[in-house]
Amino acid sequence: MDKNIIKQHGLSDEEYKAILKYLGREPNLVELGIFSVMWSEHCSYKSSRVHLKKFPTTGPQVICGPGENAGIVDIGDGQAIVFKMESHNHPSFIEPYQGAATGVGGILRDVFTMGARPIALLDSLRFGAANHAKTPQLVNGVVAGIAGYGNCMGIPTVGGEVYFDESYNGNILVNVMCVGLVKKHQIFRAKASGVGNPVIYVGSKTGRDGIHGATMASDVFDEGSEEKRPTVQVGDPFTEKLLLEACLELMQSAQGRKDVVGIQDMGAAGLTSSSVEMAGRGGVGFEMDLAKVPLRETGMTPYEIMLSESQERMLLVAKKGSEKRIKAFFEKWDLDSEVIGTVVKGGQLSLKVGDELVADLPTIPLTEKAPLYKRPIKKPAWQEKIQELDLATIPLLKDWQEPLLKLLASPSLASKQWVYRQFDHMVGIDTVMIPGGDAAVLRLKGTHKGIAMTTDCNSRYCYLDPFEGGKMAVAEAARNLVCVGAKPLAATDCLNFGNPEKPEIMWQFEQAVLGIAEACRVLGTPIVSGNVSLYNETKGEAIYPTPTIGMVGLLENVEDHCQLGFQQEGDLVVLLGELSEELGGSEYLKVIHGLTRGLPPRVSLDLEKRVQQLCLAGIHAHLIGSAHDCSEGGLAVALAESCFPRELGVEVQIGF
Amino acid sequence: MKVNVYVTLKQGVLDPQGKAVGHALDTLGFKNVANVRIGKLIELEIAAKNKTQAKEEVKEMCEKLLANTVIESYQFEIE
Amino acid sequence: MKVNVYVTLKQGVLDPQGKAVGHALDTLGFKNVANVRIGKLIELEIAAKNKTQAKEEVKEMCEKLLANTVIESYQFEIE
Amino acid sequence: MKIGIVVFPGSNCDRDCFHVLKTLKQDVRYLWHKNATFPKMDALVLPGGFSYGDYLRTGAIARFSPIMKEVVRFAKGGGKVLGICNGFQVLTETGLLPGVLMRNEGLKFICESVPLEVVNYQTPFTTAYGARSSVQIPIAHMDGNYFADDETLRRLEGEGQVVFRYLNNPNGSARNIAGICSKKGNILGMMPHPERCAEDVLGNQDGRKLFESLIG
Repeated sequence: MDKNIIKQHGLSDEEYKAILKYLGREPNLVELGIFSVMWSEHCSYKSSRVHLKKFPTTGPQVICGPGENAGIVDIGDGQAIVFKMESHNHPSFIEPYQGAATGVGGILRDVFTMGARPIALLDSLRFGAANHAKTPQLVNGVVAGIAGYGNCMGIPTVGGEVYFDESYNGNILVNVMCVGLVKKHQIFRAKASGVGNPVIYVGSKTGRDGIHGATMASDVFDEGSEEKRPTVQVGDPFTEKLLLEACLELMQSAQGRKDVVGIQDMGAAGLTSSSVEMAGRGGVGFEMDLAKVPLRETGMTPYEIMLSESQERMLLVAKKGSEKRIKAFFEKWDLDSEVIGTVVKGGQLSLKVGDELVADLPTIPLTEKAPLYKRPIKKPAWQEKIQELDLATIPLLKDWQEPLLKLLASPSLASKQWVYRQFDHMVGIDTVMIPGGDAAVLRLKGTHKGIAMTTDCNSRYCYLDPFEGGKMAVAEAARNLVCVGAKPLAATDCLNFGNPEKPEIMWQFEQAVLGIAEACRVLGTPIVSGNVSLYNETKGEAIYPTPTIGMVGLLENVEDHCQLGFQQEGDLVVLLGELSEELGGSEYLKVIHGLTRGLPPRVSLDLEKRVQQLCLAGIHAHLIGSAHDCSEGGLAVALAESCFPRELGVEVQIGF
Repeated sequence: MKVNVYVTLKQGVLDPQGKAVGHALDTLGFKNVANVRIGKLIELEIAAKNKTQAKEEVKEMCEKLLANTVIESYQFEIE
Repeated sequence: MKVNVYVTLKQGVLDPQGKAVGHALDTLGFKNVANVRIGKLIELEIAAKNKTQAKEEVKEMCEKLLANTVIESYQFEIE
Repeated sequence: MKIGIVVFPGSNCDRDCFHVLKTLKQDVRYLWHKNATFPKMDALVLPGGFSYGDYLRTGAIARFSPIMKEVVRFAKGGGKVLGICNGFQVLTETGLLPGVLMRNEGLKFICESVPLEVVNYQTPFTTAYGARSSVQIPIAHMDGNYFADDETLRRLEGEGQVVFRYLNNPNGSARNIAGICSKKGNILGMMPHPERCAEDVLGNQDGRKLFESLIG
């Protein structure tokens, strides 16, 4: 195999040698393509897997942890919550509308492939500086894409966050989270089994969309990225709505539960990752005939069919003999469904076109035995320097009115109503607390319960101290859920970092993971799913480390939900927890003095837990009328934000 | 001068609208229709010294705003 | 036979999209542009015995589905 | 009361209307768009959503679903038909109600609760409001900009066919029209979503009275 074809596929020399060992021969182009996407950073997590093991992932409430398409948490009365977060950073920079839209489409499929009906979407967005030339066009495209897809699907987009910082000028972040609801006995897994069972392709036809989307996600952005425009994936929310309804009707029917053995969505690396992963999990092999795959374009090669990332497609393994019954569900919704292969003994994926064999690969080396790297780690030389902050050098302002107004008007802190007004956040008529509060709250029809959800991360803190920043992201997510009256249950994550081949970036990654792990342990919120997005870097400069945390909480009685705004005159305003002089990495320093320096606030997890428990108890005892966490902008901004909803004022004595 | 700009999706790019309209025409009994693609027609008037200068400007408008050159291509006529 | 259908808003019907595009072009520095109108270009292929029969069918398609004759007018070319 | 909710591919608010009518103890069922006929019904609901992805024009394709011939016959025969958001758009495409819903003036999708005036409280859908009153009902649409020629607008106003009006116009609709009914009053099309404010837990019940009027 020619040297630079291998390089073009993003495979290192050692990786290619390993392929030769596993195959016992040279791979052909189709096989090389399959190895390259399965061993890409995006699919194999080869640089991060060794660290992800440090997360706590179990607990009495956890039904399914990392490793499946989404995490599942038990909420009692035979119901469970399915949720996950995914990133679509690179495609959204190239084509903002379609990049963001297909990000929504992908995360929705990860949830309903497990049998759950998606009930909410959240989006965590990070753009460059508001006055950067490209920012307005990227913001309009991404917001319109999320609205276009989510609204058409009829899934409410109920929360999230939008930040602006020059660190993202060349590499925006689009993290999308989906939450679904399922009855515990209707959960489906992505595991194939039963030799002779049919492998069924359902959904849209296959085209040449986004070929190498998976490896592209692992590519560094540089000047050439404008030209290196792979055919970006284009989403069709209408077809996905049909796919959602058809799949749920099948999976929720008594016969369907017996017929369907395993199901997985075709995400990054399309037919390749879904077939290889399902077969690998079940310890079986797949024999597939690519001539049977429904195609949208003529003359597609096996290579293109296997690597295409056309959207709105699922792969299903069913019981032998149930093919007709299953096809009827998809015909009702005018969707393609074709038997394209069968489950076979052994662990080989063998691909044919008619009866010509075009690829024959072992599945285990593509999944479990994918390369695992312990990348070199080195604390950055500049870390100490940026942590230095001598408050004496910061001029003490005489007038505090002006800076507070400037903070409240700064792009990251200002109201995001202009964004979430474009999202249908009420369809489904479950949204009890609409966007704008600390967390979204949805009621669960037929029960008294409520589900709260939020996404959080302060990437400036993570840049200044990744360990404390990681702890803070988890603590803040839990705090937001508690402020609306919910008990935090479990978390998902989207770990957005720079180039893992640089020791400084791996140091940031390891420290953040350690911080997140410790906070999850102490606060009792295990990580049940997640995603890693690396190579977020432009011209050698990495973004701030951004480990976004998505968290879900439970309200036993949704009537106990708590608002952010002050309720009535005469109420007392109480500060729970300690106020210490921690200005490091604060919004004040950045917006008013243009400084990004100092150590971020230290979270004492034990104190955090007790403050949260006290706040939750106060809310449930109806002693607390409203609650709001102090985050960016500190106490002053938190007090201001609490005044807005009911246009009330507040008088505060600052003790010293 | 009157200008007509035609913005269409590039070949190979999925056209969900075209797919849906094609399906609808079929169910309405127009069985002999294929390959339906939906694009944009932008009509505008431009004051320019001569046709070549107008052509230059319209081209620049398409590149900068009227077409998303990642997934769309454009043509235009100047009367 | 290749068919191009042009669906445009009738005169006098408000065109918010045209207005917005006109405004955007202005802010980008194209000061000599006026009267921007946004319409649809529908491309399709039709198998018909001859041009007149094709014309008949395309006209019917426009009347029935492709244009909302309350606010839109249509033209088409058959190559 | 037997109420049928028509489900097109892409309808989203069918489940929401079903839930609200169930809480009002009604005999409600879904009617799949591919069925050319449906059992005897007292009223029909065309729900909100993105039928056929809103491709080409909102409601343009749904109008040709097999069930629509029967829906038109039912409506012309005096049967009560409620079209909400996308449902209103389908009713205008079929000609059961005049005018067109065009792209919002601001070109963006808008989802928020807006103040409306109940202009005609004598239709089968608004008797429970009892008087000319203002209510707060959510809207969620990209194409809610109602348009009709002046002659039609004059007729709608003159014949009392304007049922709901925006108090501060969010999308550019002519005469601030948010909802209109047919001459006989048995067909109502409205862009706001009454099913989104019909239960106490959601903190606003202004939409409940519309369903209470319907089931009479």
